[in-house]
Amino acid sequence: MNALAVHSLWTTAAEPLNKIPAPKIEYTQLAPVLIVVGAAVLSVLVEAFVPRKGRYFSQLFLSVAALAASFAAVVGLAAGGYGTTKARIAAMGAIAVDGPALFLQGTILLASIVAVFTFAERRLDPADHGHQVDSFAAEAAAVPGGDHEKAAVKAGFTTTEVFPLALFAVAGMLVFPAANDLLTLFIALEVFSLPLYLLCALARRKRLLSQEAALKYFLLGAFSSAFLLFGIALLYGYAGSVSYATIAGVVDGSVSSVNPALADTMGNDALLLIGFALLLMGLLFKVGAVPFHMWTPDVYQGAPTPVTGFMAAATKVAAFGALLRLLYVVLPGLTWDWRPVMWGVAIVTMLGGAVVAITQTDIKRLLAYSSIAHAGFLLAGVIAATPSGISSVLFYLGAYSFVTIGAFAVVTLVRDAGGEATHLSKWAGLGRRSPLVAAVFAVFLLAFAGIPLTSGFSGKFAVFKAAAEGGAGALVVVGVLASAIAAFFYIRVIVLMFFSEPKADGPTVAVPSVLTTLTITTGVVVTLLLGFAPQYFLDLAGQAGVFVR
Amino acid sequence: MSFPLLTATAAVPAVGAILTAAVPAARRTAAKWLALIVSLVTLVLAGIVFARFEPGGDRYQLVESHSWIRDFGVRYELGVDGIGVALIALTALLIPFIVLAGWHDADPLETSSKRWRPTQGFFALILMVEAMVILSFEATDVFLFYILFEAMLIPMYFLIGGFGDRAHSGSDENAAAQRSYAAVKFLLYNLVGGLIMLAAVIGLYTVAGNFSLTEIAEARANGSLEMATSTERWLFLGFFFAFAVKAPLWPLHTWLPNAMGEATAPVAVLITAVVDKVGTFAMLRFCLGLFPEASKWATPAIIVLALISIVYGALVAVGQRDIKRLVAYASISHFGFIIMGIFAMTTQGQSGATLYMVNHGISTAALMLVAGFLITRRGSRLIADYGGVQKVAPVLAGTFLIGGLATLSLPGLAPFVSEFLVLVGTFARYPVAGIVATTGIVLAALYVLVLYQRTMTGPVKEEVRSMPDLRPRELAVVAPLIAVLLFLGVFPKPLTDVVDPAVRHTMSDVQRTDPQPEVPVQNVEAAK
Amino acid sequence: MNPVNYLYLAALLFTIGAVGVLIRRNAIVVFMCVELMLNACNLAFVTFSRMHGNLDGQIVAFFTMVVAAAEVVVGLAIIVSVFRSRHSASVDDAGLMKL
Amino acid sequence: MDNLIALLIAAPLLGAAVLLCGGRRLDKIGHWLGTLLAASSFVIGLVLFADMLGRSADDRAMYQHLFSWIPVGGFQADIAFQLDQLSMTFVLLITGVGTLIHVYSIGYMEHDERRRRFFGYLNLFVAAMLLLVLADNYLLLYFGWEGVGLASYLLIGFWQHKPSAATAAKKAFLVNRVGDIGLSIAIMLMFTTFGTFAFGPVLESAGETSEGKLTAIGLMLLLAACGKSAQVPLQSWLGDAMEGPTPVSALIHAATMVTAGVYLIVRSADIFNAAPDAQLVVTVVGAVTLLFGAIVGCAKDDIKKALAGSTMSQIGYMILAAGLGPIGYAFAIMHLVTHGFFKAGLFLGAGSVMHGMNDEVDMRKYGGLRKYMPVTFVTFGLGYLAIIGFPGLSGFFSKDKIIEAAFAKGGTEGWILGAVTLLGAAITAYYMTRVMLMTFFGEKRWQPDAEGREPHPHESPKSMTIPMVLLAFGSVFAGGVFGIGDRFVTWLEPVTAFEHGHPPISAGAITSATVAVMVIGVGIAYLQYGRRPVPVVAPRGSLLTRAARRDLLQDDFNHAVFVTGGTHLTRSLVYVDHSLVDGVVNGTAAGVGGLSGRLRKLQNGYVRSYAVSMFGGTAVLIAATLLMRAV
Repeated sequence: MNALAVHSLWTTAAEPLNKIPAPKIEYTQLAPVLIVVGAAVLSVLVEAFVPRKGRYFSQLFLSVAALAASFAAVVGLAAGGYGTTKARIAAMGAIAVDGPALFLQGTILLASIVAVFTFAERRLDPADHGHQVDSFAAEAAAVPGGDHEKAAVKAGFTTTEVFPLALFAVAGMLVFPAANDLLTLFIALEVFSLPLYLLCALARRKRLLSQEAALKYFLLGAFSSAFLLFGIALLYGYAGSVSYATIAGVVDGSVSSVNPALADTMGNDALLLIGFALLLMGLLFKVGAVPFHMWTPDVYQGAPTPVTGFMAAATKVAAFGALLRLLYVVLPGLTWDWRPVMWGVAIVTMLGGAVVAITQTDIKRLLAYSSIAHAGFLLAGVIAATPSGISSVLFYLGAYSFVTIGAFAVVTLVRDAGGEATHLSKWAGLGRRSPLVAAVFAVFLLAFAGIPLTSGFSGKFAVFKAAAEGGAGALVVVGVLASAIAAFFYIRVIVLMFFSEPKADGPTVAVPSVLTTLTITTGVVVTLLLGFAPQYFLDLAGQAGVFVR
Repeated sequence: MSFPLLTATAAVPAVGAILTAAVPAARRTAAKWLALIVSLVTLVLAGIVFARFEPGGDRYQLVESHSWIRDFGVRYELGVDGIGVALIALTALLIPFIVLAGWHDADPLETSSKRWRPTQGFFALILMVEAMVILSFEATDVFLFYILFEAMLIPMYFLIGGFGDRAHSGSDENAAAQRSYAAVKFLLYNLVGGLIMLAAVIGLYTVAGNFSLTEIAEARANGSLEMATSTERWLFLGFFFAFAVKAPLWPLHTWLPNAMGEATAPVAVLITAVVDKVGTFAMLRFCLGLFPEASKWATPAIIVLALISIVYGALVAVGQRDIKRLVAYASISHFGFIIMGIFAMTTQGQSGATLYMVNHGISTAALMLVAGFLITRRGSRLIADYGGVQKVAPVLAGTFLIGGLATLSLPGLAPFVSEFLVLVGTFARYPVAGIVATTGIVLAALYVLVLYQRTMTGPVKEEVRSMPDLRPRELAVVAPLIAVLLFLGVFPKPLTDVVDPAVRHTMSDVQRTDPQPEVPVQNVEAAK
Repeated sequence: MNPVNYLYLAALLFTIGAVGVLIRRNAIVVFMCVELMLNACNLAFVTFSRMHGNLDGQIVAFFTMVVAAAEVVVGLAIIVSVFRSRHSASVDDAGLMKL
Repeated sequence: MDNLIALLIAAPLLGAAVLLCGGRRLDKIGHWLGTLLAASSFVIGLVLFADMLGRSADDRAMYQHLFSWIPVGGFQADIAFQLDQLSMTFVLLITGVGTLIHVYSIGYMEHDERRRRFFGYLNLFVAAMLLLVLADNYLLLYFGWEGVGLASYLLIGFWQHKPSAATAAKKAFLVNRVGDIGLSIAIMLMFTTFGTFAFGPVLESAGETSEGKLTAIGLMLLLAACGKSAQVPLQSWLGDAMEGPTPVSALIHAATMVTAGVYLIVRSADIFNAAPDAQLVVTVVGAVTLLFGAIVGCAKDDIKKALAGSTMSQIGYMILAAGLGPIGYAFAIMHLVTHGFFKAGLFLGAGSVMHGMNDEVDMRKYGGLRKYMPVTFVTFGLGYLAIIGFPGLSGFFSKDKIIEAAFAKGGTEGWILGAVTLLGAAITAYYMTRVMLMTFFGEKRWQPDAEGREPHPHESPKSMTIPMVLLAFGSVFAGGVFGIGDRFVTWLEPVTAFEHGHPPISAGAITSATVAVMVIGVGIAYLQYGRRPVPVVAPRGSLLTRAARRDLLQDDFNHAVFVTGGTHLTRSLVYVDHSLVDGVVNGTAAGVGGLSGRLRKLQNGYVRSYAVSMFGGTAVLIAATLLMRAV
């Protein structure tokens, strides 16, 4: 909602109501978001009215259908040229419909669809009291291990609320990279964060960890979003507006909305720079960049694995989208200020993530740290500050999200009595016991490591290439070193799976239903496809590489 | 367009690998035969390549070129020059013997589960490596080459770590640990090298804008592509580092003894005789082809390192207790010769180096495979555990000796030709280096003969008393290799004819000409 | 009176909130401190909008309140469930996952 | 006719191939096959010889070009042969003596189950040796050079179950390799200097380059010669080489292979002629070795080792002669041939003695054998007279000429060299007489060996005695045939450009001096070993004697310096490789791991510390941003 509209509404309050100009909303161009939000609302109603028996299927159907429809809408828009020639600002300046937005929305939607599949997986755990169970608590509110929970399990309750929550989160994520004013940015952030906090708390097994993860995520998330908000406030104070366009104008001096009388405080760069720093911090937190990464390992470990996969993939995409837009649309005039800072962040993130990962013993934490390192690589692409930089980051995000979801989906399969066997020692000799699963996971690990002929390599190459062209050669060298370190721990897992003898009490590999199978297959296919023949997708990302102003 | 011969040569083993891997667990013998047949078909194709290649023709022949990744300026470009042809032939020639020699190396132990199919995996991986190596010899696109250069590490890694030598000292766990250590060491060394090369590859792109070897070379030749001296040197170092790890050049060599020691003999041969050749090949084609000036700038240092490799490798080989590690260090010494020959920048040196790659491959294969047969019989890699084998298994001992004599490059066997060419080529430009390198001749004799004496001669040890002589399968592996060694030893012409023009091209890349003799003798023919 | 003082106040409040987050153990209190930070932001917005003479800031303030409310809902839900299962609302007790 | 040359080599090569690959089924006929092929090679040699005699002296050289061996750029090596008078001499010697020794071996190796392989190796040797002398360029010569080295290695170590044999074989090969460095460097020098290494062009244009270069080449060739011909300082292997079966010692380590060094130098005459310094070094090496070998020969009680010392010394004569230039080349070769006859004869005699004495080699355990094995005694005796230069026998002619030439060198050098050669002659007479007396005269000294088998000395079978007899003929008459009327010199002249040396004193005087010193030597030996009984256990002896028994400590020196030192070097390098080169890498890895462990501690699980890091991070972020603007 645009501020000026409200302003006019405010000032003309005395006038008869029919004078109020209705804000102009381009529904078709906002369709992707609207569909998902609508579906989310609808599925809340489903929770309310559909009897418990039918909920699971109706929810699953509804979410998948909505996401698919929304994806279709995105494709339609892109085909309609909104990604390139007809790119525009919609919803009275609140939301941008352009290449990056559509590309990222598409990625997010696809990732969400496969993620939702893993949400709905009900074959992995043995049936409990004759009820098939998924990875979510029977009743989140019940005390872990309490009688109430037992009763709930006995009754076969399941937390189908995860579907509306996921949908809301997706909606927020769709808006986040498309947000074209700071207010929308903030709202979108909260809209996708809050459901995620809740989703983290809903694990069926190891509920204490799950709740702790949720608590940490929530507190730190709120903390960071407060910083972000204050940053917004300062920028508003600097530019007198929250819309990207205006701020950008003020920054490079083309627009001057500054009241001369107040020149001493208004429009002075301290506000701008501090505000920018705070805003950046908020986004870097979501991205999981050092030193704002501390939440990542704990939350990734504690959250239900399907949720972890969803978060790791979709959140990163959304957050990087927002970061790109902020840096390229709002603050191009500030490039010389933010580049050095980002250099520092990128370097510590790449190295920090890689180094700490070496000594991890839990597969989920390992992947968490690897995601941190990857955030660093992505930052290297962001820093390039060139169109090719944008498109390379877009491509990397696309490639990375599928590898991540696939990897976490595999993690859900390896189980022992206590649920998922996430401790690395348990993975010893997996390659002997079930070569296929191990091989698939190895593919994902190699992709993470950036071995050629996997999507990971294409992405890394694209990003580093962009960085080098953008004059960040040194960053490439650091990145290369970091990937060398990172290679070590991915390889460690492979060694464990293939070269060490299986333990007698080792975990078993559950045979998943078609849903998870579909997720993993998609992951592998995309990984190899982007590895062998990435050209088409590079073209997509290349076309999508221009922000609308 | 014509039949894509080069692609086929690489595709056959690749497809074969997939098929082999798909063979059901119970039918592992079928998998073996399939692998063998595929490798033979590949050999035939390689033969056709060799035949179709005209030494007098263009520099790169049988060229194929398709668009691949436009955004990275990457094309699927294949083409072979004489050097490539020779090395493809070597690879295709060795793989069948490796398969045959490893016939029983991957038979599953009874402890393993139904789904576990090591045999299929073993041969599939070997074929996969063959495919990648062959393709990397054909690639004329730097990026394509780089991708294969890196990707081939993965199957090699599984071959080393997954199928260790069953003849190990100490407990199984201990052996497994050592094996995975060797595998990880192999992978990390080469991966680090590769990643540093990646930085250089990206750098090359930012400078040149594409990856086509031919285009870049042209552009550099006609001056349309200027490269700042420092840039060129950095890029050269990036590339060279990766190749020097792979080759391996002192002091980046320590992964090789571990890898060759822990892997089964056929895999060890695969490492040193086939995969490592990609490194030296790449020095010749990419370092010299892309960065002639930098190559010349770096030559003195590299010659010194090569010399160190030669002497150091040989001396350390003398001190080894483990047969396979000894061969590994011998190879390090030989790679020193190859690299020295390449950077001597003379026709003799570089032709010698190329021949050396081929001959070293064959001779090491002969020696190592026989050593493997020996080791599987006795179940130990320690030299001290043998003695007097020659009395109980004369054929085995004889073939072993011939392999050893080839390793010490005795005239009449192929390696002599290449080694002498390298020496002459080096001597012509760097006399001192040439003279120092000749000490390698003595040291080689030392480690080979000491090895032979300790294992084969003397009174017969109790443990080896009941040792059977070579079986027909094993003889079928060794005999042809020895035949090839002898043939190339007295009649290397077919090979030199193919290699010479390619070398001349390389020489023109670096704008070097052979030093002329001070008293040129015209009437060489007249003397006859 | 110069509105800039309100900005200083806002900054002060924000800092107090932030420090509170860092030093207090009780999850509820920590959370309240976050709320305090949000409200500090609101004050800043309102002040700025007064200085700029446009209403965007005030609009944002309204949105912020809504968001804060939503956060309370979610936050309290989580904190309460944690409290139930651990009988403690101290954030320092939630240390199962580390290293 | 020229195309027969290849056949010379092909015949024995075929033999080697068939015998070594043939397997057990050839055990019955293997030795006959081998002998036949060697003989056939000899016949071909004779045919070519006849053909050669039929032509005028100047165009006797024949060439055969088979195919191009290593054609790379300017580097052209061919498989091509050159058969001139020099080569022909060797061909006849090699195939002739070779055939005889094949025959001898049939009897000598009768009880060895690996006889087939033995003949295979012998054939291999003959082929390689022929290649060596027939090559028309240095690289091909190198081929043959290494080939004979290999054959020698295989044959010395033929009884591989004896560690001593295996070690001796290895030692021989290694020491020869050191010499090979010389040969290969020489070839490289030729290539860089002349752009080729074929005999013709190189030797023709030898004069066109600087003397320094030629001296270098010459010295490198000398190094090679020292290795092959067991000249100081590379002589140490020859003594140990006696571990091989006696026929091997006779053929390879007396008659043919060890003389390859002489061939190399004579073949490269034009180079040496233009490099006087090199020539001087050659003569010095020859002189030193001839004394060295002689002294060693005096002290050894092992009959074969004594003969080995003598071989060394005799080759010293040849090298010395070759060093004298045109005045010496022909005599070097002549002595080489006569030596080929009588030394081979002596070795076969020794072999026959051992054959009769349960392979006992210690002369102190012989004595009075003349009645037990008359044929051996006579043939050995003739060989003995020949080698000590008894007037009229072959040794007399060849050695006397060398001594003359040595004096003819002129100046003090001439006197010194002459004196040395005379002294050598005296010592030769001494130690050979010693051998003779200890073996065939005096009372019998043998006793039961370890298994308590009393040796029953007996004459050897015909297959062994016939070759001995034939060689004895050679050692008696060869000298006269060659020497009288300078036949041999004129025969070789087209190749080695002969010129008459003019010694400061008359030839007659020198001859009488030679005879005189010979008589002295014999006399002393008789006084020591003929008059009084020979102790079975060797007396401690003088310092010199003890040193001489240990090859004048040269071996100990090698062992101390190269073997021990080398072992330490390799050990330390292995350590370095493991802990330093590898350690650096592993250290880095460990370092990163440690860092990781430390950083990991930061992730302490407390929300508030996470918040602190975020807060601090933000502060840094703000500071950095402001700073960037400030600077």
